[in-house]
Amino acid sequence: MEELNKILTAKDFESNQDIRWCPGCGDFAILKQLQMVLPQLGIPKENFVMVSGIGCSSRLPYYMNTYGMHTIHGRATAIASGLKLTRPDLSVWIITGDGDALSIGGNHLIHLLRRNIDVNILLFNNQIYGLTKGQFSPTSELHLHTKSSPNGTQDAPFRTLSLALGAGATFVARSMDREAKHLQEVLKKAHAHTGSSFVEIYQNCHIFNDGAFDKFSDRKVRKNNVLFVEENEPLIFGEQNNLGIKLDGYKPEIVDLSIHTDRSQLWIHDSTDKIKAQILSNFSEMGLPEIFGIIYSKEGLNTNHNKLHNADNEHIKVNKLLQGANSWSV
Amino acid sequence: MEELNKILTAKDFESNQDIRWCPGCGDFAILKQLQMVLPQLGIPKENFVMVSGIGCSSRLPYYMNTYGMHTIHGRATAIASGLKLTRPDLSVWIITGDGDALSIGGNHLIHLLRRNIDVNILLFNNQIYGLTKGQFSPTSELHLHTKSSPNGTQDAPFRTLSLALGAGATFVARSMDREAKHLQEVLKKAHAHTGSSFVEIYQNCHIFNDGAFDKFSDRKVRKNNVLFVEENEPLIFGEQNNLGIKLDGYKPEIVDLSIHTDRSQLWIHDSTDKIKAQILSNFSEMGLPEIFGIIYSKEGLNTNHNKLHNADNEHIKVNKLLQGANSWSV
Amino acid sequence: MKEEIIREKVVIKFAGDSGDGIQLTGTQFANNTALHGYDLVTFPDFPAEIRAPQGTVAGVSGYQMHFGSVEIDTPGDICDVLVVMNAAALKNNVRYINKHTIIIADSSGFDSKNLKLSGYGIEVNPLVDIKEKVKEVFEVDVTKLTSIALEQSPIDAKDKDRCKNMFILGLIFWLYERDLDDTIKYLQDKFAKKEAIREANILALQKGFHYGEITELFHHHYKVNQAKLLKGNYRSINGNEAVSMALICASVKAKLPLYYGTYPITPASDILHFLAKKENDFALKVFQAEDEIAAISSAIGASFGGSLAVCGTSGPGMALKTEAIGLAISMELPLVVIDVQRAGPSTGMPTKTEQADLLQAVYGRNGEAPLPVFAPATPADCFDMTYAACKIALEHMTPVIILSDLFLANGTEPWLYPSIENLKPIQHKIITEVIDNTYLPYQRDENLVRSWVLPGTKNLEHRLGGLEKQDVTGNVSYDGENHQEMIRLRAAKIQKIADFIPLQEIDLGMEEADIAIVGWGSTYGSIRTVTKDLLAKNKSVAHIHIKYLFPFPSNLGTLLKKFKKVIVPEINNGQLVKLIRQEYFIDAIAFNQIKGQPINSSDLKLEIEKYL
Amino acid sequence: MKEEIIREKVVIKFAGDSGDGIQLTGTQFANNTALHGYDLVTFPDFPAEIRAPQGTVAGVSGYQMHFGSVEIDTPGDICDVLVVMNAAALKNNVRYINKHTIIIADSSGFDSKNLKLSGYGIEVNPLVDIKEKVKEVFEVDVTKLTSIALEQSPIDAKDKDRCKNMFILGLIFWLYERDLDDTIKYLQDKFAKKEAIREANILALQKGFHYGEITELFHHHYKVNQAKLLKGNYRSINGNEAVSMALICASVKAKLPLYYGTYPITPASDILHFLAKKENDFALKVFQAEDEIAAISSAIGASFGGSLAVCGTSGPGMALKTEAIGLAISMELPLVVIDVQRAGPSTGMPTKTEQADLLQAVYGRNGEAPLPVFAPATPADCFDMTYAACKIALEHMTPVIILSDLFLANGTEPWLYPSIENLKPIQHKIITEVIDNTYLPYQRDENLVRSWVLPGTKNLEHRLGGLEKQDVTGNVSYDGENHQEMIRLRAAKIQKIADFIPLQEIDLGMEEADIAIVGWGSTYGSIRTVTKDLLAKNKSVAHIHIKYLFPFPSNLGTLLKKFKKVIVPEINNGQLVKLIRQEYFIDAIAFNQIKGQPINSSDLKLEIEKYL
Ligand SMILES: Cc1ncc(C[n+]2csc(CCOP(=O)(O)OP(=O)(O)O)c2C)c(N)n1
Ligand SMILES: Cc1ncc(C[n+]2csc(CCOP(=O)(O)OP(=O)(O)O)c2C)c(N)n1
Ligand code: SF4
Ligand code: SF4
Ligand SMILES: [Mg+2]
Ligand SMILES: [Mg+2]
Repeated sequence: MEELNKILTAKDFESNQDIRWCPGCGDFAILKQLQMVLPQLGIPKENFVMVSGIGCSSRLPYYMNTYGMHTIHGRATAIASGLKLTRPDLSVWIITGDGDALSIGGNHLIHLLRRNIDVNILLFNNQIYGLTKGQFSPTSELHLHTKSSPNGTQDAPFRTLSLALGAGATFVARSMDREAKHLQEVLKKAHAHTGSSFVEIYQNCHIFNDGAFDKFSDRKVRKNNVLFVEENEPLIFGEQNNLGIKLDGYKPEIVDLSIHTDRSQLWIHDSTDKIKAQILSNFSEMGLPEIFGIIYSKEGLNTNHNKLHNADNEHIKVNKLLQGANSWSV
Repeated sequence: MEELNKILTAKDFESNQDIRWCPGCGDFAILKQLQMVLPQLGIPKENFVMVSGIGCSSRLPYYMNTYGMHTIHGRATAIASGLKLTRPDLSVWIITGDGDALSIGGNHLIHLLRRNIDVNILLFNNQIYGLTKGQFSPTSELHLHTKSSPNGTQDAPFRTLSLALGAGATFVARSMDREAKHLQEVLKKAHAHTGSSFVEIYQNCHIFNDGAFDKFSDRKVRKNNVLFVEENEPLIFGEQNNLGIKLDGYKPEIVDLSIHTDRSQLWIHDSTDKIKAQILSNFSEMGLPEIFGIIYSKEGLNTNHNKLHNADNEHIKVNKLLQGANSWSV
Repeated sequence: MKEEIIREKVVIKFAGDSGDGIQLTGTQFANNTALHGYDLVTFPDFPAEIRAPQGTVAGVSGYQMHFGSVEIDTPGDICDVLVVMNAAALKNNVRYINKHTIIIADSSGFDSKNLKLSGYGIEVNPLVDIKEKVKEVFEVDVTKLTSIALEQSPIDAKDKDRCKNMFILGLIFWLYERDLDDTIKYLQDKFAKKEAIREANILALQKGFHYGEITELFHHHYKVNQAKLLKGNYRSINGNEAVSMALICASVKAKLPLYYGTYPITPASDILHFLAKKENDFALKVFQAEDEIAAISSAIGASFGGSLAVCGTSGPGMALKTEAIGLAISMELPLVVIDVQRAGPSTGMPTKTEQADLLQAVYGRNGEAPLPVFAPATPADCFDMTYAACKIALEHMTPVIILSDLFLANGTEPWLYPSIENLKPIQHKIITEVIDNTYLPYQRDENLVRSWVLPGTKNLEHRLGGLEKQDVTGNVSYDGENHQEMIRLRAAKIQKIADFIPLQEIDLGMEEADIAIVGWGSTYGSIRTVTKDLLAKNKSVAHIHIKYLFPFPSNLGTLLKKFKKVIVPEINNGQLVKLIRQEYFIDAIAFNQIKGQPINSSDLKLEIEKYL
Repeated sequence: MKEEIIREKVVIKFAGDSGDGIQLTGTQFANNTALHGYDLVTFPDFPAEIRAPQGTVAGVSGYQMHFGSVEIDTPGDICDVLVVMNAAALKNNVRYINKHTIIIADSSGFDSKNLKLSGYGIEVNPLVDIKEKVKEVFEVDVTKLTSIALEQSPIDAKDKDRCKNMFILGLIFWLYERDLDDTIKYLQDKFAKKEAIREANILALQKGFHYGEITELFHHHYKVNQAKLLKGNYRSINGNEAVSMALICASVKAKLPLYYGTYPITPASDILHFLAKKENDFALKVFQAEDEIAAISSAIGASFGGSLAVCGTSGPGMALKTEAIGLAISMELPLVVIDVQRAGPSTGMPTKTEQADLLQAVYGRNGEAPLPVFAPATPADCFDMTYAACKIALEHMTPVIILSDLFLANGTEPWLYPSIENLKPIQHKIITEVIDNTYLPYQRDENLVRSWVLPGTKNLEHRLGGLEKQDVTGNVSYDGENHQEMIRLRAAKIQKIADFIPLQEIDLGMEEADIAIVGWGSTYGSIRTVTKDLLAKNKSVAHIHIKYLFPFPSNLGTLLKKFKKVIVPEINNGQLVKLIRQEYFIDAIAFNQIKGQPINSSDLKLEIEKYL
């Protein structure tokens, strides 16, 4: 009994399996933040389930001392759907990669988002296939040279957040392996949201795609390349937070705050505004900084129908069913 | 030889198979418009290929006297991709339904749009599974009662155009079975666009989902519910074209033109503007009229690599390949 | 009063445009037949197209029924009475008639328009040409007679025309000495709110009946005595209904929620439709997924969560599920996979029956991935075998495949239905605690079955996966010896199930007969009919029907070896026959007929006689 | 100068951390061995994880090689020389040593840190304990010796440490009397732009060699005489390279563009990597699809368009392709499907070998869907069998499945490579016109093969689909008789291919021996070794290796019946044995070893001897 009142810590969420990621892999940091956050959610440990597909990232459930399923490539989203629909009492976390979720698993992902089933999706995006040793993925930047694209890729990558919004996602966010605090906050908000919470996490694979995110993490340049949105706060970035974003009609523009000191006309972040969210998801295409944080969050239809076993007069009902409308006796 | 110079007519595109759609099905009208348009494209008949999956709509290739493949459920997009990548000289048309393209085939569709392979996708959207006799589809309106949803559906449908834009489509349009002229125009523009042209065609299934589109086709009400966008023209609709749309910042608003006669501030349609396209694709969600026409059209990366068989010194190359770098003799 | 002829059994078929309400007419006559205590088997056959062009052969819808005072096993090969509403219907059914057949034709369906559409052409009059091929042809201008009958009715011409089928039904009721009460009651309910339509239909029905009485047309009518069925409560049922009800019963009995994840496909969709209607009555979740892969994947998730998880499909969908089935085998989770087979390969003929997915079910997975495969023999048997599949899945922690087919799914027969109390108990493997809280997911009981721990259970957190597992602990292992042992264990666990299924019995005939006719699935009726005929002629034959196809019943080999010859009729190119040859080293002979229909009994009989 | 010992053949294995450059060391020694005209077989085995934690058993990477003056068939069961860079490497390989083994160990890899990580624990010194199990243990502090050797070098300590493998390689080169020239040349190319690194590596290599010369450690070194290989031009090749080159050759020979649609999966990905590099040199399109279903679907599209269409994958991906394979069978389009098998079921052990997808390949589809299934026996044979598969696919208008496996894919052997001119011609079925322009897509030639008309061909417009087709015309047909006939034709067409494949020959031994050891795929080497041994002992055995698994060679049945006993060793639970039993009614016996590795020859020999 005193078990129950025992306060959970990150330690409680560490499994006894030794971790098989490459030393230095960004996955370690994400695992750590997850182990930090879950104990803070006030949910009994046994009610967490981690569901993953196949990939380096998808190995994560083995390292969490919770219930978990390490399934088949691309299907974690579909498997988690069946689990959550029948067990709404559980806190279900989908652990997936850019290949797992967006290549082979793309269809299940967009349908999960459309149905808005109440699960949390953590997409470890390293823009590469790690486990299979370095082929390009649907999020690999154009012209990336990989084992399977010796001359550079030829196809435009998915803009993950735009795709999620297009599919009807009700919670869309982005964070990064290196941003411990930010990642923790995002994970908590994802959990708090009822409905499918889609979180893209940039993760460095230093073996097959090292430095893919340096422009967002490298101290020297990052401040000009990333913009962290905060609810009800103006969009500001830059070396000394000297740059802001304002909307000219529907067109975002950079304003130099050292010149235009009046911040009142800056874009104030409102994560419930779908159109604004869509504009934000296009930022990188428009040569604007990459957006991190909760880009969109709005409660939608909740498709979890608690179907607890109602035993009352079931036998009568089933016998009536068996008899049907036109029975006869001999 | 005079064969060659013979001008093609719709008749030339009719196959000898008798058509097996329900009398009155919207598919007939679409087939007819297609047979009208293809002869006008100045392409030899033998260079057209219709590729379909499975569904009532997917029967269309049998009725076209062109090359055609009636394949398996959901895979027409993937099959057509392989065909076009190896035969860029062909004009490839994908014929698919809302179940075929968006349910089982959703992943291949979004990847085709991402890759922007130069094919035309005609999605016959009747918001129902016709061939399997009336189950709901991913585009069925919420709460629709069908054989598989006796209590009404519980999931939000895909907003097809938003999904296509989110996937990175470079040409996104909508038309309707009843709009012969409009449909013809859209088909021509789809053909003219290099890259994947995505055309959603509302199609009435009067057996299992009759009247799904009455609000857009019924003479009495349609004018207030549909808005046909024309390049460089203001957004106007309504009984006597008395209503217009203007943008208040990024928020579309209806203006009553009988009061505000100044049309200069109306939204002028620019199909190359991605943000505007995304706003248009959300119209119905915002209680604004449904958009028909070319919503977005912009040339993107062209991923067709003409790989004609280059026979020159192939034998030398292949023999060098066979020998490799470290050969030895015994 | 016409002369009365006594018949032991009768095959009657209604055929007409899919618009003619043939299926309704058929079901009404079938229900009435059942209620009168006859034994019967029905076989509706729908056109491939939703609404194929009126009057064309492609648009013909049929409802065949075989009933009698004796046991009935098949819908019958040849019609005693064939009712055709138009020329196309006749053309489509000539292969089911012979010189004993009586044809009742709606002459208005043979006008030049219909003759053209049917492909006969206007030069010929098929009703005349057919005469010497059959016993009698009765031409009745049903259209005209119906419209006359309904002169007074306020409803419009189109609706009046729709009453034709009731006129015909009335006529046939008279022919077989039935009364109209049930059908009238049915019409009253169906059109409760539409008085005019209701009255018109009832009137047409009655007029048809009277027409039989008064007309000079028929020289006599037919009497069939009641069948001596086992005492008890009956209803008529088709295979898809039986499957659906068995799933609900198993879930109630096991006290586990039922989860049905599926994607629509002919001929399995009706299971989805049936269960969707019951979602509010039971602890039941129905999920129409985006495809078959998502359907089975979601079911695996539901199974991990503690539901009786089921997914149903047909051939093409089955092909898509193979990878996920492998995962369920590796995770050793309970799962029921229903394959309502149809004619392949590929899309094939979705509205025709076949039993060619057997080897796919037994072998069609990557790696060594054994699982039990069961197959029902009749529509009602779909209930028993589905219930058995659920029981084995839950008690042995394994996916199970059920092979039904289109003929079983749509065909009906009287069913001595059970009550939930009388069904075998189901003991699932769920545990909620272990000694000193160290849970070993792959520790096995005496039947090599592991336990089932549901998320939410305190202290028993564990992970399952598709990678090879260390014996007992379930931790990931790449050790070669362990891998070999796990493959052995997974196989042995499935083999052990042979101890929990009934021994193979002989259906008809005696052990040590010269010939054993060995079948599986929906060929049951045809084989039984043939065996009866031959036994009646004192031929030394027996009928053995295998419902448990993997693992086989433990006595099957010894049993089969007692016969001089083993002949295996299948609606495929020889699949069960391969399993028997390789498993028991018996030189079994295949008889294959693959025409999208039940095997024709007379053809089968000829074949067997070759070996007698 | 040390004493020289002559050996006929040697098994040597390098093992260490995946970071230690073991694979490079191995390949260098293998290339050198090949260039010196020995016969050899190599078998790299990678750890499951990309970079498993340093020093752990999970992180051990190995490269085993068997070479000699006589024909070499397997990588060998037991090592004559085992080189271990750390404790984990030793632990991971104890099962490959016996009292004849010499172990060369980098003592610095046995410090307490490594002992802990390896799981031995710091209490024990495995190098001591192992001594009585083997012939000799040589401890060399490679780390220290290398750093001393490179004292002068400007590169940093980490890079110096990376040169360890070259030191070891040099040492082994000395042990087997090799020269360093090729490797030095290789290093010069590899590090052309990095002088310091280059020089350091070369220096380490030379120091290793000198260390062998000067040290008192080794009492002798070994000489192996050259092998008497057939005259001709050789290169070393692994199975995935052989497959890739065969595809290019077939496309060049058939004068058709090559299309390779795939999705990455171990161990098939290297085919993708190989072909992607060649995309600019040939009429070749490589497409990395979003999944395996898209991969094969796109290949079907490319095939319709006139390419030699190919898709490669492994078990789990194979499962996903089954539905689309059915479509290709129904459309009767040429297609080559490559399954590089790995250990299953489900995800199984992706880095271990197995041959358990045979029955899936032969039977794993809905409906009656037959196709040819071929399997190469050795890495080099992957070329011949892949080329044969392309030829059959194109000349008989059918999909063909090739069953390779991880062992073949990664293993290498010397290959007497052909020149394109000497390859069999390939006659595809493309036609561009027909008399009076009425094209009948399903009209067949004397071999029951239909013609291939490509879009763009004037006047021959036609549609293909997955619904059942009317014979000859290919129009959609639901007719039962036609369906049965089409199923017969599709099956007969595949059977006919038996007339176009070589008759089954006996690999070793004589007809009418007591025992035929019958294998397929990568068990070739193990069976051959065992058969040789037994024949040397005048035992009455023969080795028959089946490369054409469906349809079987037409003489296979009669051939097998000549033997008293047929024993079938497989790396699965008995799959080929089932096909033989059921097809030829021969009471064949299974021997199954499923440990993620080639069958152990000594185990197999023991088994065979039981029956002698
Ligand atoms: C059906 C199937 N196809 C292919 C594979 C091989 N495979 C395993 S993981 C993977 C991609 C992994 O990429 P991602 O999802 O981005 O995960 P990461 O390793 O980068 O974390 C692939 C192609 C598989 N296991 N199963
Ligand atoms: C693998 C597979 N799953 C399911 C089916 C059954 N099926 C055929 S068409 C169809 C859906 C058709 O809907 P849609 O694409 O909207 O076409 P429509 O008939 O409405 O034009 C389904 C579920 C199939 N043929 N193959
Ligand atoms: S390969 Fe990349 S993603 Fe995978 S574990 Fe190593 S670093 Fe991480
Ligand atoms: S069912 Fe609907 S979609 Fe299909 S043919 Fe009939 S009307 Fe058209
Ligand atoms: Mg990745
Ligand atoms: Mg539809």
